[in-house]
Formats: sequence, C-alpha cells, structure tokens
Amino acid sequence: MEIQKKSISKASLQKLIEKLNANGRKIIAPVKKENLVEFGFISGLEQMAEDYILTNQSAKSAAFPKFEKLFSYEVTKNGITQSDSGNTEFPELVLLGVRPCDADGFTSLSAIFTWDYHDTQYTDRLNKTTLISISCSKCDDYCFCTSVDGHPGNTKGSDIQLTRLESGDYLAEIITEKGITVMNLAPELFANAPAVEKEKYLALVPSRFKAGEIAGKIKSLFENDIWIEQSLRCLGCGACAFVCPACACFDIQDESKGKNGIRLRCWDSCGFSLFTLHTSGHNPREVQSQRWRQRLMHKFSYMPERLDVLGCVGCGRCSRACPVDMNIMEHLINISEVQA
Amino acid sequence: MARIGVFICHCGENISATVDCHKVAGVTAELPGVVHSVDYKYMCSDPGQTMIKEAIKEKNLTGVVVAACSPRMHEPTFRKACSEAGLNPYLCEMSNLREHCSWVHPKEEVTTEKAIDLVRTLVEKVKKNTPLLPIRVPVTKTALVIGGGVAGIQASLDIANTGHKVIMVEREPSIGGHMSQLSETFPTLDCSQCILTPRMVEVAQHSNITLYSYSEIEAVEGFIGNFKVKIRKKAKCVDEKLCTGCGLCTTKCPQKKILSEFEQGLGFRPAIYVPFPQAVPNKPVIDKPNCTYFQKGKCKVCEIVCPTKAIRFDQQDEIIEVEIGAIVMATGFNILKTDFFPEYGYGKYKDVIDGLQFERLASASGPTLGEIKRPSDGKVPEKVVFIACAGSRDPAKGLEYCSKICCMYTAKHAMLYKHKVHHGTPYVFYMDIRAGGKMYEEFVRRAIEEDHAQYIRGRVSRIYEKNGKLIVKGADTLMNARPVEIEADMVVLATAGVANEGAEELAQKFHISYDAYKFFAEAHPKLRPVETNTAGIFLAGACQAPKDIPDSVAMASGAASKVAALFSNDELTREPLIAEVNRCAPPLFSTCTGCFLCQSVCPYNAIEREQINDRNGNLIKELSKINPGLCQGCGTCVALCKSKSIDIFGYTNSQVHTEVMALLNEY
Amino acid sequence: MSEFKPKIVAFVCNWCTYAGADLTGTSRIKYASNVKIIRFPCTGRIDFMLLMKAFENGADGIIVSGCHPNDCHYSTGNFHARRRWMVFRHLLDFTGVDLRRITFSWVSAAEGAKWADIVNSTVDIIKKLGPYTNYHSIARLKEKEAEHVGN
Amino acid sequence: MLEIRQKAKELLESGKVKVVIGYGKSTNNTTRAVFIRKPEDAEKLVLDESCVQNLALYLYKHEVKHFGKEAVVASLPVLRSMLQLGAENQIKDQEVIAIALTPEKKVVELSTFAEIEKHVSLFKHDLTAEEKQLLKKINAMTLEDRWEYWNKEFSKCFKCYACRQSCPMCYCPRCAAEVNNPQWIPVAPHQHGNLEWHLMRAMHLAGRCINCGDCAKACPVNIPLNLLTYQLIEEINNEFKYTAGTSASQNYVLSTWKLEDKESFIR
Repeated sequence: MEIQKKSISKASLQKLIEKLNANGRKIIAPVKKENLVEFGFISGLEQMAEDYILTNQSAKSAAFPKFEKLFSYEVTKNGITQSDSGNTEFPELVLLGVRPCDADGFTSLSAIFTWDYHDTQYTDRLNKTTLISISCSKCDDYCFCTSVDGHPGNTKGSDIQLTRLESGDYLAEIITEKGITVMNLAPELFANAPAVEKEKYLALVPSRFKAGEIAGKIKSLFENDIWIEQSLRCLGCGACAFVCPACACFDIQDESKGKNGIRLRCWDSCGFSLFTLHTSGHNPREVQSQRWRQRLMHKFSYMPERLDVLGCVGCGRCSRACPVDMNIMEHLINISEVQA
Repeated sequence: MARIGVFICHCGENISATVDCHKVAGVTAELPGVVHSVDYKYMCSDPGQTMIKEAIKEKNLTGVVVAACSPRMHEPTFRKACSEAGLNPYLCEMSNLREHCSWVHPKEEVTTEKAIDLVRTLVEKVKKNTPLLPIRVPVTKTALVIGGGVAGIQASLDIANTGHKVIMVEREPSIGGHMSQLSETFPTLDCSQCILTPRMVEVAQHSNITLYSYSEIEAVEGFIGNFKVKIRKKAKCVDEKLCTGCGLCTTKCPQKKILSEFEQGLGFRPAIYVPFPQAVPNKPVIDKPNCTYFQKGKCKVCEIVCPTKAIRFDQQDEIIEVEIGAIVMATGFNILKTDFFPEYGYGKYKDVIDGLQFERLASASGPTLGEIKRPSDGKVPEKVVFIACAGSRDPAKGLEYCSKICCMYTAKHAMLYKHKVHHGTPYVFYMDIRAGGKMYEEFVRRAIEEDHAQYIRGRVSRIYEKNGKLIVKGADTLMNARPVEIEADMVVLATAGVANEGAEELAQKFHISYDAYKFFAEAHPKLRPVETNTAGIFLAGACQAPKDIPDSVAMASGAASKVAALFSNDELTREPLIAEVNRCAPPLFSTCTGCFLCQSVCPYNAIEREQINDRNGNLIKELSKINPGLCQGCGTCVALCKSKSIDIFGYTNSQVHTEVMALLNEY
Repeated sequence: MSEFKPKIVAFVCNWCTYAGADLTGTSRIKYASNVKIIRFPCTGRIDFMLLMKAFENGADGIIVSGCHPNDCHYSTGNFHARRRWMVFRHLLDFTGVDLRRITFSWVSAAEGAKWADIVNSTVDIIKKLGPYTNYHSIARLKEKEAEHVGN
Repeated sequence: MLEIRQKAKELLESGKVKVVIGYGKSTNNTTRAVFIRKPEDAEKLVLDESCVQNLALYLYKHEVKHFGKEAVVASLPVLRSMLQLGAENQIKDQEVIAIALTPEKKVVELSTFAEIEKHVSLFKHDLTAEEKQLLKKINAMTLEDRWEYWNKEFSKCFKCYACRQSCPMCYCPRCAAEVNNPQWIPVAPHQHGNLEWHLMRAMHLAGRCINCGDCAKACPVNIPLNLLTYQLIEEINNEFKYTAGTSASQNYVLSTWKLEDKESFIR
C-alpha cells in the first residue's frame, strides 16, 4: 500500500500512548535499566529513554521470547494427555521506538518461522504487535545497516515510522494496515506532514561492503582458513545470537514434575558446542571455527539462498555484546577482501 | 517399558496397625509402569517370598519394590529371592514402611499418605535401576609380612600353615624383634627367648615362608589381590649360601667397641656381627659405617679368616620384585629414650635407664649375664626406683595415651630385681595400676605382697646425682602429697611406647592411614580392628598401638585369618555398588577432564590416572579411573565431580535425582 | 485455609543416621510424619544440587544428616561433606536463601531419640517459618506471557 | 610495551614458542586478544590498562594449542589462572611461557610454576572500588532483600553462558548444566533455571575462582556475577586460610578437610 505521510507532535504522541493504553494495548519502548537501555513497559513518554542508539537487546522477544510454553502435558497410566497448546491469548502490544533495523529483523524471523512450517505461536504474537519505529538520527562505529540492504530510515517491517524533526515534532509515516488502525484510534492527533526531506534527518551510515557480493563469495570460502583466523578469540558463548534481531534458533525442552509437565521453547545458539553434539559423543561441528563459519554462512549464504532474505540487519548488536570484540562488520570486510 | 511389581508387607500388624497397606497397594497400582501391586501379611515368610518369585515369572517384572521393614534388615533376603526367580538382585529395592513410618507415626490418614510417598519414591527409583554383576578381582595367593617380631612371626606361620606362600621382610639382620630382647615375660615369668626362638627357627625352616632379613620395602603399587612390591635387600657383604655361620669372623674382627643395638647400648659388638647368638638367620652382616675396611680401605681380616670365603665387600643392594595378594603390617613399636626427660637428666645419668635396658641387664644372655649391675660402675644397686608412665598419660610434656604394657613390665622388673638382689629394695612410682588381663592383677599383687616392691602413687618431679647416688624426688599422693625422697642406686624409666622409626613414611608408601601418634590406623576401631582402610592390607601387633605379647599374637592370628579368607578363593567378589568414570565416543572418550580433584577425596586411594593414547602412543587425554578392587562405594567423588563424569551404581545421579522428584511430586 | 503441613526431605547416610532412624522405629519413639527420608551411602555422596532440587519441587525444609566425625563408615566422607556444607551455606546465605530451612546434624546409629528430636524440632521451625513461597514461586513458570518481553 | 614486543619477537624467532597470546588494537580503538605467530607481527602487541581479558582460557583452546608451544602475555589474573589450571592438571609445568611485568614494570619470562608462584606472591589482586561497595551493600541487606536483589539480577539472564565461556576455570568439555540425565539445571532461562545455574556455577568455582572478574565483564546484561564467587573466596579464606591461584601444587580446598573444621551449624 501507499505510505501515508503525517506528522505528530510530542504532546500528541504522549496522548497516543494514553489512548493505546486505554485501548488495552501494552506499550513497550526503550527504557533505561541501570546502565543499559532495554525494552520495557511504559505508560508515558517520559519513561522512554532519551537519545539511545540501540537497545542492548533486540525487540525480537516480543514475538520470540527467550523462552515460552508451547503446551502442557500429563502422563498417567492411561497415556499422555496434552493441553493448552496454541490457545494462549497473547496481549496486544505496541513496540514504540524500535529502530528500523530491529523492525526489519522481524522480516528475517518471519521468513524462518513461516518457511516450511507455519509457526502459529510466533505469527500470533507478531500479528498482535504493532511496530512504531523511530528512524536513526545517530549511529556508531558498529552500525552497518547500509551494507546489508538496510537504511537508517528503512520502513521495511515497521507499521509506523517516526522521524524526529528539529521542531521536536515527528514525521509519521503510516506504512501498514496495522499502522492505520493505530492512527485511527486517534486520527485527531495526526496532522498533515510538513514538506520535509526525510533523508536530511537521518544518520549517515557508511556502506562498508555489499551484502550481495558476500553472499556470492562466502560459499567458495567454506574450506578457507579465514574462519580459524577470525574465531581464534571467540569464546563460543551465545551473546551474539541472543541479542541478534534475526537469530531464530531455538531448543525444545520438556520440564516434568511428576505426572505434569510443560514443553518449552528456549533460545539456542549455533555458537554452542552442544548445539550439534550427537548422543554418541560425536560432534559434526567440533571446534569453534566451524561454528563461527556456520553463523556467517547461515546469515549470508543459506538464508538468502533458501529464504531470499539476509540473516543480518546490520544493527551491530553482536559486536557490541561480544566479550572478546568479535566485530562482525570487520570480519565481513575481511571476507569481502580475502582472495578465495 | 518398565514392569514393576510392588509388594506391601503388613509385617504381622507391625505395619498394618497404623498404615492402610491395602490402600497403599491400591494407589501404587495406579502408578505408570506398575503392573503388579499386592499386600500380604509376611512378605519375608516363605509364602511371601514365593509370591514375589511367582509374580516375577508370571508378569515378567523388570523391577521389584518390597515395602516392609528396613532394608538394613531384609534387603539381602529379598534380593536373594529375586535372583532365585531370575531377576537381577539389584533390580530389587526396599521401601522402609516399618521403622520409618508405621512404628513412628500414629494410625491416621497422613501416615498412610507418607507410606504411599515412600513406596512411590522407590518405584520411581527402581525404574532407573540397572542389572549389576558382582565385581571379580583375581587374587595372587602370596602374603607379604612386614616385620619379623612376634606379631610378624605369628602371622607368617599362621598364613604359611594354611598352605599359602609368605614373604617376610625384616629390616634388622635378624628376626625376633623386641620380644627377643626381653628377659622373662609377665605374668608367667617364662624366658622370652625360650618361647620365641623355636618360632623364629620355624619361620626360617618353613617351606612356605621366604625370609628377607636386613631388607626394606622400596616401593608398592597395585591393589588388593594384586600388589607389586619392590624389596631392597641391603648388602650384607656376606655370601649367605657359602657362610656357615661359624662366627669366626665376628670373633676376629678388630673393631669391637661398637654399641650393640640388641643390648640397647649396654654391650658391644664387632663391625661384622650377628645381633645375638640365637639370631635367625644366624649369618653375620658387615656394618659398613663402622667397618675399618669400608672406612679406611684396609683390614679385610674377616675375609682372611673366613673358612668358606663367604665375605663379599663388593656386594650391592639387591632389588627384588614380588607379586603379592595381601599384606600384613607388623612393624612393631619403639620406646622413648631416657634423653626425652629433662626432669630425669636428659639421659646424662648413666644409671637412669629405660625398661628395655633393664630387660637386657636381667637377661641371662645379656651384657651382665643376668646379674643386675648398674651401668656406671657395675655395682649391684641396693635401691632401684622404677618409674611407671614415663612419658605416657602426660598431655603436658609427653604423650596423651596409656602405653598399656608399662604397669605390667614394671611390676615384672621389680620382681626380677628382687629375685636377683634379695637384699635390695625396689620402689615403684605409679599413677594407676592398669592390670587388665588374665592373671595380671594377681601378678602385680605378687610383686607387692611377696616381693615387697614399694609402690608409691605419685609422679617423680626430679632426679639428680649426689655423691654417687641418684636423688629421686617425688610425692606420695595417697599420703596427701607428702614429699618423698629416695637415694637410689639406679632408676628404671618405663618409657612410653611410640610408633617405630619410619612408620609415617611406610604408611605413605602403602597408602594406609595413621593416627596423630603415627601408629597405623585400623579400618574401624571396633569392628575392623585388623584391617586398614586400604583393602588387602592388614595390621598385626604394636604398629597399631602399644600392646603386650598375647595381644600382638592374637592380632597377628586375626590378620592371618583375614588373609587366609582372602586367599580361600581364586577371585575375590565384591558388591558392585561402586563408582565409575563414564566413557564415550572419541574425541571426548569421557566427559572427565582429568582435573583429578577427586583423587584426594577418595578415602581408599581408588582413583587412578588413566592415559588415553592414539595408535602411535601419543597422549590424547588423561582421565580418572576408579579401581573396582579398591572402591568401597562411598560416593564422595561423585558429589564432588563438577562435570558429573563419575557416577555410583545403586545411587546413580539419575536414581537419587528421581527419588527427590518422586518424593515431592504427584504421579 | 487448611493447616500448613510442611514438606521436609531428609538426606541421610546409610550407616549412621538411617540406622539411627531405624532405632527410633524399633524404640517406638513417635515423631512428625512430615519428614521423608532418602538414603545415601554416605553424606559425602549428597550433592548440593539435590538440596536445590528439593526446594524447587516444593520442599519447605531439608534435613541433612550423617555420622559423627570419626564415625564415618568410609572414615572421611562426612568430613568432606561438612566442608561442602560450610561453603554452600555461605553461598545460600549470600543469595538470600533461608538457612533456617536446612537442618544439618550428626545422628549416630545409637541416637534414635536424637533423630526424633531433630525431626520434631525441624518441623516446628518450618511451621513457624511457613511455606517456602519465595523459592516455590520462582520455581513456577510465569504464565503471564507478556512478562517475557523485554526481560 | 616495546619490551613486550621485543620479548615476543625473540621467543618466536628462537622458535622457543610457536604462538604468543597477547593483546592487540581492535578497529574501535579498544584492545582484544591476538595470537601472534610471526616475529614481524610482534609489533601488533599492545599492553595498557584497557587490556583486561583473562587470556589464560586460550591456553587450552583447541585451535590455539594446535599452533604449538604457547607464550602468553600474563597479567596477574592470567598467572593465577595458570597456577590454578596447573593444580587442576589442565596445563603442565613448563608447558607455557608467561610474559609478565614485575612491580617495576620490567618484562620477565616465567617458564615454570615455581617462578610464577614467586612472581604472583609479589602482588595483591582485588575488586574494584565499585564492586567492593556493591558487595558491602549486598551483605548489609536483609535476607529478603538479598533474595530479591539476586533474583532481579538473575531474571535478566538469558543463558548465553558468556560467564562460563569467559572463565578460564570453566574448562569442562561437558558442563554439568548440559547434563540431561538427570536434567540437573533447567535449560530454560526462567527464574529458577537461572537461579540454579548461577548457584551451581558459583559453587563449582568455590575454592577455584581466582577473581579475574571476567564473568561479570563478559555478561551482556551486566549481572555482577563475580561477586558470587568473590564472596566465596572471602569466606573460604576466612574458614580455611586458602586462596586459589597461589600455587600449582596445593590441594583443592573442597577435596581436603581438617578435624577442626567449624561445625557450629551442625546439630
């Protein structure tokens, strides 16, 4: 559909939040938690963090929480009975202040969760979530969205995108039906858009490499030593995967207490050695370099190939979160430069 | 899929009086995996056991839970019953409904509920049980006896007489130990050597006993039934095969003024010597540090005089390796020397001697040929003061424990003295008289009443010399601490019995534990007095604590019977409830990382280091290995292991975890 | 609301406390039925994780008991256990776990009466403290799905 | 810094070692671990206050070991880790060369545990002022508040195991958290899965943690994890006069005992 351009003042945005609350929607926005900016529930604009580049963790947990119950079961002599699967009522959520890269992350996730199997739990959650992104006026050395087909004002994945103008008002782009629904809760709060050049309010994120080229090249590097070289310092923790807005790997766990139990889905990471460990003790990805290769291959080769979408949005969270500075952008640049 | 049978016992009315056994059986029947659940009046009775056996066959059960009395009572009974019915005994568990439930709670709903919880817990556990086979360890039927004193001799003879080989190692040139130094023995006053030397000879001649005298233990490895021991046979510089023991060398040796160990320094011996006339073996050794040839490079008198040319100055220590099934430690004890006692002159008064020295003075074969003469000037002492508890029972300056034998030998000394010096007076300072033992009390009374030993209850505070006399200052605590002063000609200290030299090092070599006083520690103070915590190593005699001859001999026979029992089978079989380190496919081989933090927790030194090498013998990984012959199954290593790489049969991680879950959750 | 019946798990060694509890039975000494025993070869076998499991699964209190020092059937298992408990208690206290809910004791095979006393006094303490809701509440999965978000 | 480079260069040129593990500049002017294998690359080594990672954990990393004999630029925590790893048989004496700085900032080469022990004894390693303060705060709290505090902290955890992976003492090829028969620790990062994981981790590090603080530094959600293990370092020191990482020959405090160990808490 055609993007509608509107504008909304700070005051109106505050009102909109109240309206949404009154409408029974929970609002999640970046808030300051000690020395981190994370997503959290807010009831007023004042609770929202000021001038942040990105939240520490991505917004993915709105539709793909770090763990979630899939169903309950009961084991008795007469067999196993399964209950409350797929009938959980998810709340209506509004994600306010997500960055375009985060919003775009849901594109990657959705591609995975609706690929061969339609994951209702994920899609139900996402359908109940409205994404109001705020375009980036600032970036840091870790940002590289522009190298992976992204953009500080990228509207892909957002339902509404706000761009802050010098007046303090926001340029509001209404992108999807969901966006319109939100706007229609209080149309009076939305004024007509001033004639402004959106670009001029956006951060300049230099393009470091071309994702397309990487995708083409990386396959030929499967046996290359670059993976060992790059991952020598890698600890094999899951920090990168868990803060990543596009990482979708999960583990299924049953937790039983006597006859009752629940089945859970929990985040998992291809960086863990346990991820591919066989019962026999054999591990097809025996060392960290192979796991690191898998991570990049998956994001830049397998996903584009099979799902026609990149597994990376260039937010740079993994690099920020990494305890040993595994800077993904830097690594991708080497890859783009290495001779196959 | 598990097929569990549950058998609830009423134990007459012991359980059913407060627990609704029928209900328990009913509820249990509903548990997943339970295919058979009944209650009955007496499960341990023949019909009861038959019920179980039949159920096992008919319902082909994979596990059995008997809910009855304490497993400490009837677990063996029911496990046996199961195996008779073809079910591995370790697939049978007991739930304690009597001691832990019906007997301690009133008849009410919750008591039955508790019973149900207890049964459910064991049902869930038994689902995790696995069939286990008893452990079999081959046994080398040769015993090693270390120490050739009376205990070692007794143990060796007893073992040898059961038809098993014995290797005896004695570090001195002759066996015999302290007993061979004694004059007469209490309470019978028969001559020590007269009763001991025949036994010594028997050892030397016994076809099942190999004696290595003048030898020490170099190294020990292995475990019960399978020890490998290195013995260092010290160079005697005499060819034992050629030597006839004629003794010519010892008489001709120019070096004659060496203090004799056997005579406790009261007599002399040459540099080539046999410790005493009845020595076994009766062949001399050259005491290199004191031999003129070895020190100055010339002499060789012995070589010249030896009729059989048996002297070998160039003889080297020999290392002998033997395979051993069981070991008896009989390394004996020693006594504190007089120089231990400042108040008695640090041993600088020649006429203040210790008990063993008095034994030599009183011995017919001793330096004075049995006449009591005081060391300083050879005068016959008119007044002799015997001081009991010299160093014993003295937390302040000496040792806390009672040396056990001093009361008796002091009384004996007083008697012997009186018998030899009729006009003399023996005084005995004592704290208490401990004469526990057959004919012991009577013996002490004889010393006091017939031989008029003057017993004074009290400690001696000081001894000093004054014109040729030893002034003994003490107090008589029975005469409300009246000061006593005796002008004695000689003082005999009943010095405390202590662990033998090198006991600690030896214990460490053998991985056996020892107490604060370096005496070897028995496995259990009451129930396993002759065993050590290291399987296959036993204790005999005073190496465990000071004790008299009959006790030492009894203990030696006890140890011998333990060895004989161990040797009665070609294999020793043990309960398989022991720990094991897991193994898995390469490249991991085991989740054990070889940190070996578990090694020091094992009370039995059962944890060894195993190396995993590739085809070319390059080390891939080091990991812990638990020796099934040594592990006793305490599981301390299991709880310690961080990577959960050790588990223990019968109480596996998954079993105990399941028990906790089952006890607290609904099923 | 019905009267609070504490759930108490006892981790005991086979040789001393288990036998002691047997003696309590043979001497017909009565004690509260809230305590249920799990048998171990030795206190040295008792894994601190089992204590966490007990609380997680609804125990309000725990008893850990074994042989007196120097009485250990395996001679030193209880000494190792004692050290672990010393350290584990410090950790639990630092993280706000209520140590009053764990009774550590030495009960020998001859101390039937002591076992009854340990049980009864522990039950009294736990009754005063009430159910261990703190621990149990976190052990329950949060059903309010929305709470996951932003965690 | 130049001295460090010089030393690394020598070691590589002489062939005494095949790889030098040290710190180098990163693209965002922070520092990070580098693995120098060519003498000429020794120039890339840097050493300043930003070099804080405990490099000891790379000593047993498969790909790094693969290069051959290792040398490591060793701060105090690295040296103490090496001693503890030695005591736990994870590295052998004289297997690794440590390049360290004396109190006078002179570069020394330590090739035996004995030398390292001596060197380590010259320094004291402590928490930062903030950490000390926080620790004080926590200890001053009521039981309830401590419980609240830690559960709030743990609720942030999403089980990325950065704490474990960054810890030189967490070398187990299979962590107990990965054991699933029985499932000791719930895998899910829910409240009690997190609580049990962090309690177990602390307990397994008791008497082994050498207080480098890397677990806390690595934590992407800033849980002050090192305080758990630090508290135990203190307690263990009080109870048993024992400090991990001071000797490669001392017996693990929890696999030894003393008759007089305090048992006032046992009835």
